[in-house]
Amino acid sequence: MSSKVMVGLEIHIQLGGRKLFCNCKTESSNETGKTVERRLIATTGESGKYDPAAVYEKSRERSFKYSLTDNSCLLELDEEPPHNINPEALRKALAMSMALNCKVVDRVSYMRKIVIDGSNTSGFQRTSIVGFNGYVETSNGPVGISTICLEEDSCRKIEEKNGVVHYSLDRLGVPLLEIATEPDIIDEDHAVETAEIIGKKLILSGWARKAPDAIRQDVNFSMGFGRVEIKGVPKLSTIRSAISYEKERQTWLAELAPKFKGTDWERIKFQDVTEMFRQTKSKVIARNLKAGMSVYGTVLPGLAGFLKNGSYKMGKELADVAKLFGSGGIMHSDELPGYGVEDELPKLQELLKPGEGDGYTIIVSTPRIIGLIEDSMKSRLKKLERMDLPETRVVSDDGSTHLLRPLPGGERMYPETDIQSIPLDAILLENAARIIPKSEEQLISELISSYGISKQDASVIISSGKAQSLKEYTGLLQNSKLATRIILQALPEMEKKTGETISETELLPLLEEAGKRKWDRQILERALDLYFVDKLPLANLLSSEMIKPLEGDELKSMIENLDSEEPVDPKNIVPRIRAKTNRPFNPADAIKLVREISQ
Amino acid sequence: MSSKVMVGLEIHIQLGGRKLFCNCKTESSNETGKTVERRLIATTGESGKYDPAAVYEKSRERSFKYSLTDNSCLLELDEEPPHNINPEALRKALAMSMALNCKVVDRVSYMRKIVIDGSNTSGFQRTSIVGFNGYVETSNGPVGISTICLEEDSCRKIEEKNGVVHYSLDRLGVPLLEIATEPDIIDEDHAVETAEIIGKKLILSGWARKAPDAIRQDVNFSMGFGRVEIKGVPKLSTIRSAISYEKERQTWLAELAPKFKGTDWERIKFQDVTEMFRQTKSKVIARNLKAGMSVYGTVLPGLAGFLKNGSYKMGKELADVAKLFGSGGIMHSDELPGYGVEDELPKLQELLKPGEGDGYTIIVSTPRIIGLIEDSMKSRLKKLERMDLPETRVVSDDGSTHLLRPLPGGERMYPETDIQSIPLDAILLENAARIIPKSEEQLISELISSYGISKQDASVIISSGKAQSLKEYTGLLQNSKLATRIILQALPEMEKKTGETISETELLPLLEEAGKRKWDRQILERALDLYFVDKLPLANLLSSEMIKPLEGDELKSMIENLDSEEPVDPKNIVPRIRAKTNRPFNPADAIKLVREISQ
Amino acid sequence: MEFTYKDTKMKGVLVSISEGNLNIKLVNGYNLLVPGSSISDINIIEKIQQNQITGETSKPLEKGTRKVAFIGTGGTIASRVDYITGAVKPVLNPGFLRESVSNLSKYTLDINLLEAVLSENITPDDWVVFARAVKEKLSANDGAVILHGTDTMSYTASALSFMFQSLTGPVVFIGSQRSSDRPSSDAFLNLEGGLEFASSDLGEVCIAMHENSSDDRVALHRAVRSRKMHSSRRDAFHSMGTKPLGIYENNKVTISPEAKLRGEELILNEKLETSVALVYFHPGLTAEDFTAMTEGKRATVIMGTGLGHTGTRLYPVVKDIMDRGDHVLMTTQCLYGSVNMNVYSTGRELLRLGVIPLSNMLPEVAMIKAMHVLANYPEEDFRNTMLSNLRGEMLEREFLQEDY
Amino acid sequence: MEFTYKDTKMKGVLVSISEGNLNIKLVNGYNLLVPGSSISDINIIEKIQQNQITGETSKPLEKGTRKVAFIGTGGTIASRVDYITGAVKPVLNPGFLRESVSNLSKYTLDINLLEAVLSENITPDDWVVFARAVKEKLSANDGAVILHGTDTMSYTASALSFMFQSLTGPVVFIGSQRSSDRPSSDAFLNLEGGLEFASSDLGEVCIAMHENSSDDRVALHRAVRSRKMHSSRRDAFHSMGTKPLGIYENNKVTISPEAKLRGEELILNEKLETSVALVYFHPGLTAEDFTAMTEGKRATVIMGTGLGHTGTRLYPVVKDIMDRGDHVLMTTQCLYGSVNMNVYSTGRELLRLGVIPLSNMLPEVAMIKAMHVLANYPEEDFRNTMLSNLRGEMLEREFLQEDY
Repeated sequence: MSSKVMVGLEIHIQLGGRKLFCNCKTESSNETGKTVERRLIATTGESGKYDPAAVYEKSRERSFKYSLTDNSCLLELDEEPPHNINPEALRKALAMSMALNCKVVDRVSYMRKIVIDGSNTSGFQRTSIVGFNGYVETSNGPVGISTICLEEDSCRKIEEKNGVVHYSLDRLGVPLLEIATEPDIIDEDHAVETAEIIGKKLILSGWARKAPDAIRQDVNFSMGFGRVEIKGVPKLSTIRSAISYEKERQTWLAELAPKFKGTDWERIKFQDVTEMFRQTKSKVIARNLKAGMSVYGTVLPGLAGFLKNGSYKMGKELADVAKLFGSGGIMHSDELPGYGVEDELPKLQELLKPGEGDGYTIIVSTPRIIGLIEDSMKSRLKKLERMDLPETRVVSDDGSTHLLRPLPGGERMYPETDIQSIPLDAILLENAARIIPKSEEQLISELISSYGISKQDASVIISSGKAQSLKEYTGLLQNSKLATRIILQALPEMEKKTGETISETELLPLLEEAGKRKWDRQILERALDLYFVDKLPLANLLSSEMIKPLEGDELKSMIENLDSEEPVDPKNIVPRIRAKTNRPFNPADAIKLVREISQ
Repeated sequence: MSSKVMVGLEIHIQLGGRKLFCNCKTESSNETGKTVERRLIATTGESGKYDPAAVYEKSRERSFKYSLTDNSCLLELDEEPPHNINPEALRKALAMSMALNCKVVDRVSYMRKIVIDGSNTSGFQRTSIVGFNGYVETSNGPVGISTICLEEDSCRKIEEKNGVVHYSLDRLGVPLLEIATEPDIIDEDHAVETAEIIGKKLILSGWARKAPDAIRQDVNFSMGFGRVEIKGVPKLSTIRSAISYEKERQTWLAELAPKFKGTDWERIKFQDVTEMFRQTKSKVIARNLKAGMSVYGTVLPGLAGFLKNGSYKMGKELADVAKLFGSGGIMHSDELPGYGVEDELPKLQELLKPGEGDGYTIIVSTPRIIGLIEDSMKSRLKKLERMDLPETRVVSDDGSTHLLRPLPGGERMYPETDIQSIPLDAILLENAARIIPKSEEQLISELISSYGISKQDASVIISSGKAQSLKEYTGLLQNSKLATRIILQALPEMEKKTGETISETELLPLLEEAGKRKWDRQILERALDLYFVDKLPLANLLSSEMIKPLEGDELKSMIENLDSEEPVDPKNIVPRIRAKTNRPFNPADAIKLVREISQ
Repeated sequence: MEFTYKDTKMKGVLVSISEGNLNIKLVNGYNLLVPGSSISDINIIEKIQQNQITGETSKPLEKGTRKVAFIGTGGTIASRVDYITGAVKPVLNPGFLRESVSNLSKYTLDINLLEAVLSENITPDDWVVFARAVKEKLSANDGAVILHGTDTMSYTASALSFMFQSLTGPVVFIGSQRSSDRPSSDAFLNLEGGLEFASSDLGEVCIAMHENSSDDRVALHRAVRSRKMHSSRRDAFHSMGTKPLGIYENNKVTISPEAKLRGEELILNEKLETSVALVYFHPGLTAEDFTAMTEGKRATVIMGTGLGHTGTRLYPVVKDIMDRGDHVLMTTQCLYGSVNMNVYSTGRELLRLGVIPLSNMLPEVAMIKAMHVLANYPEEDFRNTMLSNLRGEMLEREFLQEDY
Repeated sequence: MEFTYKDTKMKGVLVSISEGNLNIKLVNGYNLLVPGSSISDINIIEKIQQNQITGETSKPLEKGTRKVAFIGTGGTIASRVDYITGAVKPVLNPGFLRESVSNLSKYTLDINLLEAVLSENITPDDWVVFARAVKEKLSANDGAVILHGTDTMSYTASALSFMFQSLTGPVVFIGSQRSSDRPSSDAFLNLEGGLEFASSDLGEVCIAMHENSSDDRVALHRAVRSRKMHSSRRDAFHSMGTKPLGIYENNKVTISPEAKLRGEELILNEKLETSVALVYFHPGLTAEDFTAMTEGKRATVIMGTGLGHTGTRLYPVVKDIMDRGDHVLMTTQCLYGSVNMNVYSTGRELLRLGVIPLSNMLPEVAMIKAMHVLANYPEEDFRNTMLSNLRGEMLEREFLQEDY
C-alpha cells in the first residue's frame, strides 16, 4: 500500500518591527514580574464540530500561566480586541507573495485557528491567506507555493510543571509569514534545496527578526498512510534527518501492521503495582515514589519483540503517549531487566501474566492520569494497526520525531470577527510591489556601489542576512568600512568569546555613541570588548579611561619615558606600549613618533 | 505675688456606640496592616495669627504615621468631609448638660481646634459647646460647670521614633464629652470630691465606653502665675498628687525667680564635646555615640545648686525641654560625677569654664536638633525668670508633671465649615430630657424591681458601671440571677485568672449561645473558663464534650459504676464524680440519685 | 463547490454572499472573500444543509440536586459568530454549557430563554419583562441566574434590585466579555461561579464576573454598587468604593456578612416612572442645554462635579424644575466618593434650592432608583425615600481602597 | 463686647450676623451662634477693625533662581474660610506659601492672580482667559503653575493642552482637595511638587496632585489623560489607563520618557467652537431626549456603553445629524478601555452611519478636542484630526493595570 514519498514544507518567518495587531515592539522582552493564569475550553468551530486536536488537548486538562513582558499589552492578554493590522507587515507579506510568484487575494480576511495548548491566550491564532498558487524553481522543476499566510506568532514556552504550562507573552503577536509549499518535493535533498531557495529570499529581504528562532520550518510528510506534520524543524540539516527518520518509521510500522490484526488491545489494563517497588533499586522509580507517585503495570498483547528490537520501536510509540500526559516514559519488557528494575520482575510477571508473544510495561504516574494514558495507548495502537498515521509530530535535535497531538482539521478555523476584511486596493499593491526583495546579484552590486566594499564582503553580508545591519551601522558610524569590519569580524569574534548572540538592542546604542564620538576602529573594538565581554554598563564605559585613546603629547611622553628606560625603535615600540597601558593607541602614530624622536 | 490656689477640672468621657461624624463603631480596633504617612502645617486661625502651640509643634518637624483599623474609614484619614452628627451622641451630651444643671445652646456649631501634634489627621479637633453655666454641689459649696463640649477624640499614640509619631486611628472620632468646671476647686481633696461627683453621674449613665481609658481628667491649676493645664490624669488619686506636685513646683520656682534676675541666659551655647567622650565609661553615652549621635555641653549660668538640690529641680525643667526634642534627657553639674561620667569632667570644665555659681550640662543629640534645644532652653529660662508659667503639662504615674507644650490660645479655634450648625429644637431637647441619667438611689431601686436582685448587688453593679451590662446579659440569658452572678463573680474571677480585661465584644456571642442553649450556671461558668482562660474558639467550645452536662442515665450509670467500685454515699459522691470527669453536673441531682440507689 | 479564482482551481463551501463578495470556506479551513465577478468555472458538487453547518448535537443536560432558574436575555455570554455579517450576534444556546461548565452536574437548570435583546437595546420595558420572568421562576428554584450582555447589565440588575422589595433567593446576573465561542471565554468560569452564588443563601440581586484577569476568581457585586469600568477586560465590573459581596474561588463561595439573606416572601413592585433625566454636567453645558434635557422630566439626576456642584448658570433652571414640582438630585461624576454639599458655598446654595444630595449613590443607580420611587411611593415621601438606603445603594462607610 | 445669654454673662467678639443669628467668638475661642433675641445687656467694649481679624502680615516672597509663572484662578488650593456663610470660598492669597512650601526659596514667582472663579463656574470663555495669561507669562519664565479648583481642573487643563500647539515650558495645574487653611491640606505638597515639575524640561499641560493618601508623592498627570475619580480623596486624580507622566518624591522629580519636551515656539490657537454636546447614553434615553440634546450642535460626543454602543433607537437621529453635516463621536462610559466598533454588529452599523470611534479617548477630552478641532481645522479634516493623536489623548498601548 506504500506509495511514493511526498514532502511539503511550511516555512515560518517572524517579521521584525511592531506586532501584527497592536503597537508593541517585536523585540525586547523584559518580564514585568506579573503573571496571569488561564484555562482554555474547546469550543466548536463554524461547522459546529469539535476539532480533534482541541478535543485531545482538552483531555489533558492543563492550565496556563503567562508572564507579562514590556512588549505585550492588553491584546496579548486577550483583554481587548485587535487593533488595526500593522500595515508594514501586510505590505511585506504582499511583497513576498509577489516575489514567490503568487496570486494575491482580493480581500485579506482573518480567521481564528483554534489552538488550545495555551500558546495563544485567546485560544486561537489569527491567520489570513495573503497569497496563493505561486512557485519556486528548483533543480527538480518548480515546487508550488500553495499559500502564503500572515499570522500572529504564538507564546514562547518557558516550562511545563505539574499540569501548568508557563509561557512568556513576548513572542505572541509577532507577525509571522507562513509559506506553504505543495507536496511537490520528492526527497530529502530536494527538501533542503527548496528550503534554501525560499530561505534565501527571506534573508535577502532583511525583514526577518534578528533572533535565533526567527525562521522555523514544518515538514509535511506522506508515503501513502496519511499526512504527518513534523513541527518546529530549526535547521536545514534537521529537515533531512527528520524525513529519513519518518520514512524509516512508517516503513517498519507498515511491516508490523498486518501482524497486529486481531490483537485484543482491550487487554491493556494498568494495575497499581506500587507495593512491589517499595524496595526498588531503580533510582528513578524510588525518586518518583518519594514524590507520592505510583507505579502501574499492564500486559502489552502481542508486542513482545516489537517494543525495541532492531528497527522495531513500538515502545517508543507508546512512550510518546505517556510523555504527553506528563509521565517520564515507560519501561517495557524488551528492555527489562534494566534501569535497576530486576528483582521485581518475577512478581510482576506473576501478576500481569503475559502470554506467548505478549510484552508488558510499567509506568510511573498518578491515579488521575493513568486512566487517560490507558485510553490513549489503546486508541493509538488501534490506529497503528490500521496504519492510520496522520498526526502532528515534533522533531528532536537528532532528527527523530515524536507524537505531539492529532492533526488538526479544517474544523479548527472560523472567521475572526473582530477584524473587518481588508480590501487590497491598487495603491496597497503598488506600495508592496515597490519593496519586492531584490535578487542576490542585485543586492550585491548595490552594496558594492553604496558602501564601497568588496564583492566578497558584500556576498557574505547578504547571505548572513546582515545587509540591513550594514545600512544601519553605516548610518550610525558614518563609516561603511568600519561597519563592515564590525559585522564580519568584531561581532563574530565577540560571539565566540562570550558564547552568546549579540543583540542589536544592546549594540545599537553603543554604535550611536561611537558615531557621535567618531571612534576609530581600535577604540570601537576595545569598547565592544568592554561592553560585551566585561559587561561594563554603557554609561560607565563612556566615562572609562580604557577607551580614551593615547595620543598626541601623552603618547609622546609615554614613548620618551620608554626611551629613557631603554632606547625605543620602530620595531619594538608597539609591544612595549601595549605592555604599559590598556588604552588604545594608533600603532602608526607611535612608530612615527619613534622615528621623530630617533632623529 | 503668689495667691490662693485655684483648680479647675476638665473631665473627658468617651461615649460608646458609633463615632461622632461617621458610621464607624467606637469599639474593636483590628489594624488592617495599611498605614498612611502625613505631615501637618501650622496655619493661621480665624484672626489670622498663628497659635503658639501650633508654632511650637511646627518647630519640631515631625511626621506622622497612621495605622488604619477596622473601625476607621475615609473620614478618620481626613479623606472625606464629616458625615452628619451622630444623633445618639448629641442626645447624650444634651442630657448630661441637663443633669449637670447647664444651660443648653440654641445652635450647636462646630469649631476646629488646631492640634498639630498629629493626634488628629485633619490637624484639628472638631468640638462644640453644648451646655454651659451649670454646677454640681460639693461639700465646699457649688462648683461651677463652665462648659460641656461634645468633641471628637484624638488618635491613640503607639510610639514615637526618629521624628515619626505612630498613631492608631481606632480612637480618632470617638464622641468625647468634655465637662469643664470653673476654677472653683480649692484644694486636692476638693478636686477629688468634685471629680468623683461628676464621675458618678457618668458611670450611672452607662454611656461611657467600657474601656480602661474611657474617662480621662485634665487639671487646670493656678496659684497666681498663670494657668497650667495638666493633661491626661487617669485616676482620682493622681489628681491629688498632681496638684500637690504642681503646688510645690510653683512655690520653689517663685523662690528662685528673683535670684535669676539679670542672668545672661545667652551664655547658654552648646558646643560639640563628642571627642572627649570617645572612651567614656558611661554606657548610655557610649551607646548613643555608637548610634551616630554627638555629645554637646554648655555652661548654665547661675544655676549651680539649683539644678537638683533639695526642692530645687531646675535640671528637670531643662531636661523636659530636651526630651521634647527626642533627647533622653540631660546630665548636669549638680549630679555629676555620676552616670559613669567622671574622667571627662576636668576637660569639660576647662572647655566650658563655668564661673562662680554657674552650672553646666551635657546632652546627647544631633547637630540638627541641638540648635532647637538651645533656643528652647533659653526661652524657657527667660519665662521662668519672670514667672510666666502658663503651659500644658502632662502627668506621670507618680503624680509628677512635665512640660508638654505651650498653652494653646483661642487663636487655635475657627469654625468647622463642613458641618452646618444644628438648631436644638424642642423635640431634640425633649428626647434628651427623657434620658437624663437617674440618681443612684433611683437606679438601685429600679434594678431591684426589674431584676429581683438584692440592694447590695444592685449598688455594686451600679457603682461599677455595669447596669447596662446587667440589662444586656439578662436579655441574652433570660435569667437575671445568672446575669448578676456573671457580673459580680464569674467575670471578676476570670479577670483575676487571666490578668486581662474581659472584652464585651468577645463575651456577648458566648452569652448569646448560652441563652439559646439554656445553659445553667455550671455549664456557663465552665464555658467561660474554657473560653477566656483556655482560649478555646467559640465554635470548638460549642461542640466540646466538656460543656455537655452529665445527667440522667449517664449520670446514673456513672454513680452505679462508682458504687460498684466502692459504695457511694451522699457525702462523698460529688468529689468522687469530679475525680472521674471534667464534665459539669448538678451536685443536687447526683446526691438525689445516690439516695435512690442506696434505697 | 469547485471554482477557479485567479487561474487557480479551488474547492470549498459557500458560506454566505454579502455586498457582492462570496465568502467561501476552503478545504484547508480558511475563508476566502472573493468578488463574485472574479471567479469562474463554478461547479456545485453538493448542497450542505444549513443545520449541518451550524447545528450542535444536543444531549439533554444532567439533573443535579440544586435547582436554579436559568434565564437568558442575550448578550456576549450567549452569543456566537454571525456568519452573515461576520460579527458576533446574540444567539442563546445553553447546550454549550454541558462541556464547559465544570460544576453543572450539581444543578438542575430550569431554563427560560427570553427573546434575545442586545444589551444596548434594553429599555426599562425590558426590565419589567425580566423581573416577571424571575418572579415566575424563583419560587420553584433555589435562585436564578440571568444571562445578560455586559453593556447595560448594571442598569438592569439595579432596576431589578429596586423592583424586588424582597427576594426568596439570589438573583445573579452573569455576563462575559469574551464570547463563548472562544476557547478563552470568561463565560465558563463566570457561569460556574454564578451557579454557586445562585444556590447560596443570598437574597439580593447581584452580578457575577471575573475578579481579575486570571481564570481563578469570580467576584459577586451588589447590583446597585456595580459598574462596568472597562470596555473589554474580563474584570470590567467593579464594586464601586467597596469590596465585592462574595468571591468564588477553588470551587468555594465566600459571602460577606454584609450580604442580605433570602427572605420569606417575594415582593415585586414592577411600576416604573421612566421620565427621569441623567445629566452629565460639564463646563460647556449651558442653561439652555440643561433646560432641553430636563423638560418634562419628573426627576433629574445631575452628575455634578466633585462634591456635587454645577455652575451657577444652571440655578434658575433648577429653581424652575422645583417650582413645577419636579425633583433634582445630585450625584458626582467622579463616580467614587460622596457628594457633600455642605463644604462649599455653591453646594449650600443648591441645597437651599431643594436639590437632594445622594451621598455616594452611583449616578446611574440614582436614576433607576428615582424611576422606581416615583412610581411606587407617595410623592411626599420622594425625598426621604431617595435618601434612605433601600438596597445597599449607599455605602455607610468608605475605606481607603487602592484600586479605585 | 460683653453680653448676657441665658442668664450667663459672656465676653466675646461679634464676628458676623446671619439669618438673625449672632456669631460671637468667645474668649475661649469657641464661636457661639445665638439668636439676636436671646441675648441682652450688650456692652460694646471695643471695635476691632475688619483687617485686624482677617489680615495676614505680608512679608515679601524670597527670590530664587528658578522663574515660574504663578497664575491664580481660584479653587480650594487658594481658598479660605468665609466667615459670613461659614463655608469655604475662593480667596487667593499666595502669602500662605511662604511658611508652608519648603522649596519656595529656589523660586522667583511671577504672580498673576486672575479674578477668582469657582471651578464649577468655569466655562470655555474662561479657558481662553487662562490660556492668554499663560501665553503672556511663559516667555519670561521657565514654566507656569496654575492654581485651579479640582472640580473642573481636568477640563481646563485639557482645553489648554489642545489650544497650545507648542509650548516653551511646562504648564502645571495644581489643585488641592483640602483647603490650605487646614494643617492637613494637600496644597503644600502639591505646590512643592508642582513648582519642581514647572521648572523641568517638559513641554506639556499637566496636573500635579497627590499620588496617594500619604504626603510623600506628587503625581504629574498628562492633562488629556487625567480625570477626577474621587470627590474627596487627595489622590482623586488619575492618569486614566496609564501611569503618571512624572513623580515628585524625596525632593526629586522623575519624568517619564514618554513626556513631550519643551519646544522652541509657543503657539496658541485659542479659537473654540463651543456647540458640542456630551451625551451620556443609558437605557432610559429616548430618541426624543437625544434629539433635544443634540439639536443645533456641531458635534455630539456619545458616552456609549461598553465598546461604543447605543440603542438602535438612536440611529435615525444619528443619521439626521450626519445628514445635516454635523458629527457624532463615540467614546465609552466605562472610562477605561477603548471603543472598538468592529466587534459587535451594532457597532458596525454605527460605523456605517459615519460615527467616529475615538479609541480610548476620555469622553470629556473628546468633547474639548472637538471644540478645538471644529474651530481650528478645515471641516474636511475633522474626522482625521479627531482620529489623530494630537496631544497624547489616546493611548497607543494599554497595559494590565491593577488600580483602574
